[in-house]
Amino acid sequence: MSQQFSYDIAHLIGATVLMAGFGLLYQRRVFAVLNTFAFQAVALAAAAAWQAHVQHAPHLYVTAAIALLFKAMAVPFALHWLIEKLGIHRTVETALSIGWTMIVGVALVALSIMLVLPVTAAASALTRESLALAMSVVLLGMLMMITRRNAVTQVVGFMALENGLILAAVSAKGMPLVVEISIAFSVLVAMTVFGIFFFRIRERFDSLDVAYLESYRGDRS
Amino acid sequence: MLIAGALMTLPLLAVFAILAGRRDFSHGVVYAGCFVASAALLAGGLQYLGGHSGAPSAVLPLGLPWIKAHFRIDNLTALFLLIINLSAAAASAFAVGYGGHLPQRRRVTPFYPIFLLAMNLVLLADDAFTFLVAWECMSLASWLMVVSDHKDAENRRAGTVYVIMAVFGTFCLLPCFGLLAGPGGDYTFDAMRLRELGSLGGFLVALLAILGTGSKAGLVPLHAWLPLAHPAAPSHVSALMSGVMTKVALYGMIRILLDLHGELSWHWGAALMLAGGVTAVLGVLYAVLQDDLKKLLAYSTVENIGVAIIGLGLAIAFKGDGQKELAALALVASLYHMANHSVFKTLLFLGSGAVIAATGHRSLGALGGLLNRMPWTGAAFLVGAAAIASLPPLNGFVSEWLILQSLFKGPSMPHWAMKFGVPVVGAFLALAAALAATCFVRAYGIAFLGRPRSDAAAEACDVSFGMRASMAALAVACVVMGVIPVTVTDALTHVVRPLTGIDLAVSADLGWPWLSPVSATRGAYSATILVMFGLSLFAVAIFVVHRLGTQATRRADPWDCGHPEDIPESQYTGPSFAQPLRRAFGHTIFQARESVTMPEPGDTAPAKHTVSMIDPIWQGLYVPLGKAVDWIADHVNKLQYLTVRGYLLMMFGTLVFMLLVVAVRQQL
Amino acid sequence: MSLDALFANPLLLILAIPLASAGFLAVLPSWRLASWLNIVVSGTTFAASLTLFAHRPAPTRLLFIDDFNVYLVALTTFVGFTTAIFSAGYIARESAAARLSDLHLRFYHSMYQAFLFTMLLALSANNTGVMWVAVEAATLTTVLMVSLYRTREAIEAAWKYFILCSVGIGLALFGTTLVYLAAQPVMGDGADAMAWTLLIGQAAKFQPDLLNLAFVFLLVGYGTKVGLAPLHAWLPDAHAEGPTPISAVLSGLLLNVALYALLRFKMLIAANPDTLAPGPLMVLMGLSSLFLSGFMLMRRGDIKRLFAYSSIEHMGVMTFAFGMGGPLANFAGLLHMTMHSLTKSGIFFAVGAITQNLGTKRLNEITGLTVSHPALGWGLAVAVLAIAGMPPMGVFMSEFLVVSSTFARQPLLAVPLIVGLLIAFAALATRLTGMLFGEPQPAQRGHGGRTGLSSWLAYGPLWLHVTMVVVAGLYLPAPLVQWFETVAKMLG
Amino acid sequence: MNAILWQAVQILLVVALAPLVTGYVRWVKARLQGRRGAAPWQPYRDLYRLLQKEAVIAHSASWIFRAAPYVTFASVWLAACIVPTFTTNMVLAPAADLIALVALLAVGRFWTALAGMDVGTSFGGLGASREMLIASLAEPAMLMITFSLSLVSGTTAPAKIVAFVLAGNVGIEVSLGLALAAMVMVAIAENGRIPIDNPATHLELTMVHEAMVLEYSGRHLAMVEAAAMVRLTLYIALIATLFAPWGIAQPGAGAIGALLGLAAFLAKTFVLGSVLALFETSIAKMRVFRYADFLGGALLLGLLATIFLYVSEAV
Repeated sequence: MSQQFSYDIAHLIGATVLMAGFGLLYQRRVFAVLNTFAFQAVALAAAAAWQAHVQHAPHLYVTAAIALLFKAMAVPFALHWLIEKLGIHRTVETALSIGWTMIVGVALVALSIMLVLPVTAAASALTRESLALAMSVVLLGMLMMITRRNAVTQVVGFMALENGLILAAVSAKGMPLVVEISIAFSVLVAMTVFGIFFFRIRERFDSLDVAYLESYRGDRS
Repeated sequence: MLIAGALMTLPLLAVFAILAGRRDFSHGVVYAGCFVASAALLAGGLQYLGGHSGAPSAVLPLGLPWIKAHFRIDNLTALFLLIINLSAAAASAFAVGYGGHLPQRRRVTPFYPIFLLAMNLVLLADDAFTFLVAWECMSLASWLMVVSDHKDAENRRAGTVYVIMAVFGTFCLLPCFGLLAGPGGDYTFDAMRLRELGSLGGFLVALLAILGTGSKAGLVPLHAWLPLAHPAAPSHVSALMSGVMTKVALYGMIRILLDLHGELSWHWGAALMLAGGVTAVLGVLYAVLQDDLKKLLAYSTVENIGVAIIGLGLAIAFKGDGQKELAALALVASLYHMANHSVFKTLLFLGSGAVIAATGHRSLGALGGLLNRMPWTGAAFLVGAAAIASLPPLNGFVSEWLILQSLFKGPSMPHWAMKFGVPVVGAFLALAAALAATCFVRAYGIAFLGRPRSDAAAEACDVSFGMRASMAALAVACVVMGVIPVTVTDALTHVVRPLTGIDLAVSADLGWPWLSPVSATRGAYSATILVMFGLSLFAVAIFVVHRLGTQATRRADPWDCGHPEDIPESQYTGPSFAQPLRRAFGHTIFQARESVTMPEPGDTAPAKHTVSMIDPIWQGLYVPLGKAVDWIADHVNKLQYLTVRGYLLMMFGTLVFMLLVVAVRQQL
Repeated sequence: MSLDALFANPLLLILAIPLASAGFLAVLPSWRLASWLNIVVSGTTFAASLTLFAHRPAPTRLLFIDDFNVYLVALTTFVGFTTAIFSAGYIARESAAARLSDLHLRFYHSMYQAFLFTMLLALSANNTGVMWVAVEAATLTTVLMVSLYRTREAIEAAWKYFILCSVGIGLALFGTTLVYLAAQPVMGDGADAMAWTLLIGQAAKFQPDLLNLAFVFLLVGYGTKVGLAPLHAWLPDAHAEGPTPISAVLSGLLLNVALYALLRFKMLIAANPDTLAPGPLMVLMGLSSLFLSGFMLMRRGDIKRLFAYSSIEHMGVMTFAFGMGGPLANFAGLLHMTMHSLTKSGIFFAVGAITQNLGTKRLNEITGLTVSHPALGWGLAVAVLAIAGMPPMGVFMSEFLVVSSTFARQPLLAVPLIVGLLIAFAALATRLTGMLFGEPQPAQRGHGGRTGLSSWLAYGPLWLHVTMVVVAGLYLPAPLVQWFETVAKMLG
Repeated sequence: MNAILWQAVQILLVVALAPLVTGYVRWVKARLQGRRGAAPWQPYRDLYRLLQKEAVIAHSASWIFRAAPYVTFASVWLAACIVPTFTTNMVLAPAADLIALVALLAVGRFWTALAGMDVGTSFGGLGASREMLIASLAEPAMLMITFSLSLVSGTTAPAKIVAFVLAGNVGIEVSLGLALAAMVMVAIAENGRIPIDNPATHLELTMVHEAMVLEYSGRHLAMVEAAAMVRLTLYIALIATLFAPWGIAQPGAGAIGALLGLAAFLAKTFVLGSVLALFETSIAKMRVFRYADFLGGALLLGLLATIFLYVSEAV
């Protein structure tokens, strides 16, 4: 197939991931957030798989698999279970109104495109486009962590951020496997650590709202 | 080499002091060792003051690896070695009898040798790094001795203010040397002498040098720490801090401004001169109103530093104007005053130490009548007081005379700033000298004369031989330096020659005993002849009186206008003595206010007279500064208490900001 | 790999020892034995690292040693060793006070070695990816140690630490990817495009715009771990709430490692002529850290937070120095890294002893140390004066170089630097006076003084570090100077 | 040779003339107040009588109390020997210039003040404190006068100034006038005359100098009185020499010149003495705390004198 075609597909999938990122910002209910996140992970898996196909880099299939199984299924289920078990109330508490969040998100996308534009020579168009998309996803993930109050939504924001990272990694031509492994590794550990945390927090508090944790905030002198 | 050996022994003494501090004899041993070492350094200074060319230097593989540590002894260094180690030797000898009995002696003895070592190294250093290391060690060692009596919160506060001001000084000298060394970073003094500073560079170097060394010397308004810190230390240390460390600071000022700095414009001379004048007057005004003997001495140090700096400023102004001869004269005068002040201020602080040792009191209000009980200390202190009051034939007057002589030539400069500035500074200087006399009449009269104001003072008896001997030696030095001034000025001309490039004729066309700088027609002064003449007149007077009149003498109660009061409280006290001056000067400068509360008629309670004064510089400069810092700190401190989201927001903001920066710079 | 390979390459040995012992200590039941074993193992690691000076192994795909990391490796293993010694005494007290269960202690020792391993890996990695993994792993291990005490404050600190550093590390990964993207067209696909030894040679040909972009992400990412304001928030709490030996290695080593990573990338940027100068951004971060910590120091009531903020201050000074660049400033920055980690870990040894002796972390409850515990008090005095930049200690030398050289080049930049340093010093001096002098506290809550072995364990490392810092301030050994100078050149 | 001779004459002259000058001023004052008054040579008798009386010393007094009168007298005498009165050709004249003169007088004051505080009575302290206040303003004023004179004549040595003025290099100058005014005010203050102090009073609250020496008696008192008399003569001579040097013999002028100079000096002295007496009788003493204003005025006049020189230079 032609270079152009493969590029369009990659672009399309990348755009889907980004849209999912916006979707995360848009949701008002925690479960919906989880579903959107799962969708984003699926799209990510697709992107990885497509890159594997295009670059003839079989190891990227592993990444795709990880993304699909772990992020698209395991994590959402785990969080789902946590919410059920700990009886977290189901609405997203926003620090910044959804409308504004969207506007800021758009601005961030514009910024990342502006940043990537000068990158022309040598770097293939493929890299450039997906780079812009990946950076936008990263920034949107961070934006979500900032503008959402629940611990769960923060975790999801963090994951979305990492999705952006993976998107960048997979679209980087021939980047060694070590990186994907490390990401999977880190995400895994991240989850376990979160789990431990929630567990401890459960011991102490009835809610997962971070605000409870921050009641002390160090050194009151 | 004598000097090297002496410097080696000092740190060993410190180690010994730490190890053997528990044994009481150890303190005596350490101070004796310090005495020997400083005597050796004194000899070394004498040996090199000859003024023969080719100053000996040494390089040790220490400090900055590619610079190493350079040491050098030129005439200036040799002179200050002399000044410093004379007082240091006296103070150490005094401390042999004194330092062992202090309550916190173990917190003083180990740092004392380090202090001496550091001060000497500052003089010997020939590169910026070594200089600053020694400079800062000097501050730290003295700081630790200031807080040695640490249970007293006042001392702790004094120590904190002191060390912060000291570091402020260092942080002024650091960039100053940075500019002198240039971006290449060649920190040796030789390289600095060769460097061409631009106009801005020259300006900054001069400014920073004056701030840095001035803050250590006690130049108003950077003097705030001095009257707090100097009295807080034990007296033999106060003596060194006031008498010696301030001279080290002035050495630094001379070294940078007149030696390292290529050419300095006369403006700086004018500025220094005015600053010195203000410092002198303010310092002595503070001093004359103090009731604490050591605080009084510390403030008088501020005054004398001001006087010395007037001379220095004049020298710089003349030099900038190309009038080398007058520059040399002013510089000689300034150096002479530094030497004098280190001698008599050390003497006076040691005297105060003796008083404290004998009575346990520092406040004038608890002293009195000590001359009859401590004749040696009293006599020595009297010499010191007369010298610092710049009375002939003692040394204080010689330097004042020289400074006035060079000041009177100031209007010969073409700049109107000098033409008008010089008379004003002259008035300041004269006022300062006269007030100094008042200040020490008051101090001596109330502490040593009259009747004792406390039992401790009544039972006081004179101190041990060593302490008396060291004070006596300094008193003799005051007299000698006053009576044969020409010998001293001859030595000083060696020092001045390389700095001003001219050989000053201090006794022009009149010969040895006549001090008549530049030319005899300017006016001359010969302490030698005055002393002989005056002594003979004194003898004649006594002889005649005893021949014509009766010798009969009777001891009786004081007459006191017919109604003598036998309670010592009826005497004039410090505050009452200062009252006229307080009304004349203090009302505006210190907002001194007096309030009298009279009891109701029939009420037997005593009437109360209270005086309130505020320190204008502390209130006007330091307090607002502290408030500003506190305000900022309070607001910055809120960042400690944000939520995790808040911190994430800060991160995110930083990231976006930097991305924007990159985006913008890429577009450009 | 086979054993002879291990001994052929000391680097492998240095990495293998902590890794293996991490596993072994995890299963060792007796914490007492574990604490001693911990000392022995760290000691052998240190000894092994010394062999690097003798002969330098050739760089492999994964690991390499050059002038820059050789002394950092040695420093890390050394401080790791002394901290292990201190920790033995500290742990004994803690379990005596029943603040830590045996299980926790076992976990603690194993994590300690794992932490050392990750840091050594990060330092010696010849691959940007591996380095990133190592730093991430270091974060995770320390998170677990910070939360060791399970108190509410500890958990909040760990939570803060984890969230902020994970985000930061994520950004750092993005930066790493960007660098790979910049290199890939030149170096071709695969691991070559991530090997320092190969990258540095070709850096001139890389895609400059991508490098610029990458550096921003790396600065924010690794900068978070360095603790530069305003990314610093995790640092004070993590230092304050974890066990004190961990605070010592956090301040003394982990921050250095993060800064090392940042500087490696700066070398690439510096080697490429077309990139925007990274200096201004670093200078900006440095100054902001300096000022923030300077004012924060004035308001601290908790001794461990106090010195945590002082770490931020010094990281700011280093970043400033490297941002200024040039042989003098870079030399100063490298020297400052070394001196700071020695001094600051020493200070935390003292702090640990103080908190245990007096049973409090509140500054206003710590007074008269020179009276009640002379050895401890004076040791603390020297260490704090050193960290405040007083001669004849080593930090003074580096601050002297930074300030003077900066002022000679950019007077306007030096002014805020000086003001910041002065404010920080004023705050520290005030606190120090309060701690050393005045009436000592009646030792009712704490264990009071120490005697015999326990005092050696507690004060020995402190005085060792203090002595080294004083000596270094007066005399720097020639090889160290030579390494610094070569690295300073590479940093541009 | 002459120089030594004239110096010897000067030494004797000042000490011999001093009591007469004081007595003369008192006599004129008495006359102006309509009293007959004591004869001008009365002070000689007083001094001699005091010498015959035994000296009473308080128990608490130290050796300073006994030494002070002699030191004071010697220092004032020494100062007086150096001011050229009838000739500038004196061997010791160069040993001290005006600055040194001011300092020599300060020595006397220093000791007197200490002696005043030595016994430990309230009056002694009161006197010393006020005396030092006056001095701390009068001395700077005196130095500023010296400054302006040295600016005019380029020297601080009185002999040289006289020579310079006699050579006719100076016309009438504003600054010299100001300097003279300042000088007179200083002289009044330093000699404790009305309006600053009243030499005749023993009313406690107003006295300054008398309060310091209240405890003295016998030969010590005689010394103190003598010192005061010599100081008055000295100041009169100083004003006469610096501001009206006419008639003073220069080096080279022989015995005749010297005698003429002597006559001129005597004339000037008695004129000035009469003026002083007239001045004192015509005004009232001022309050203690207005001294500062009075002498501050003198100081400012001295400063103005120097500043005005530039104006006269400029034109």
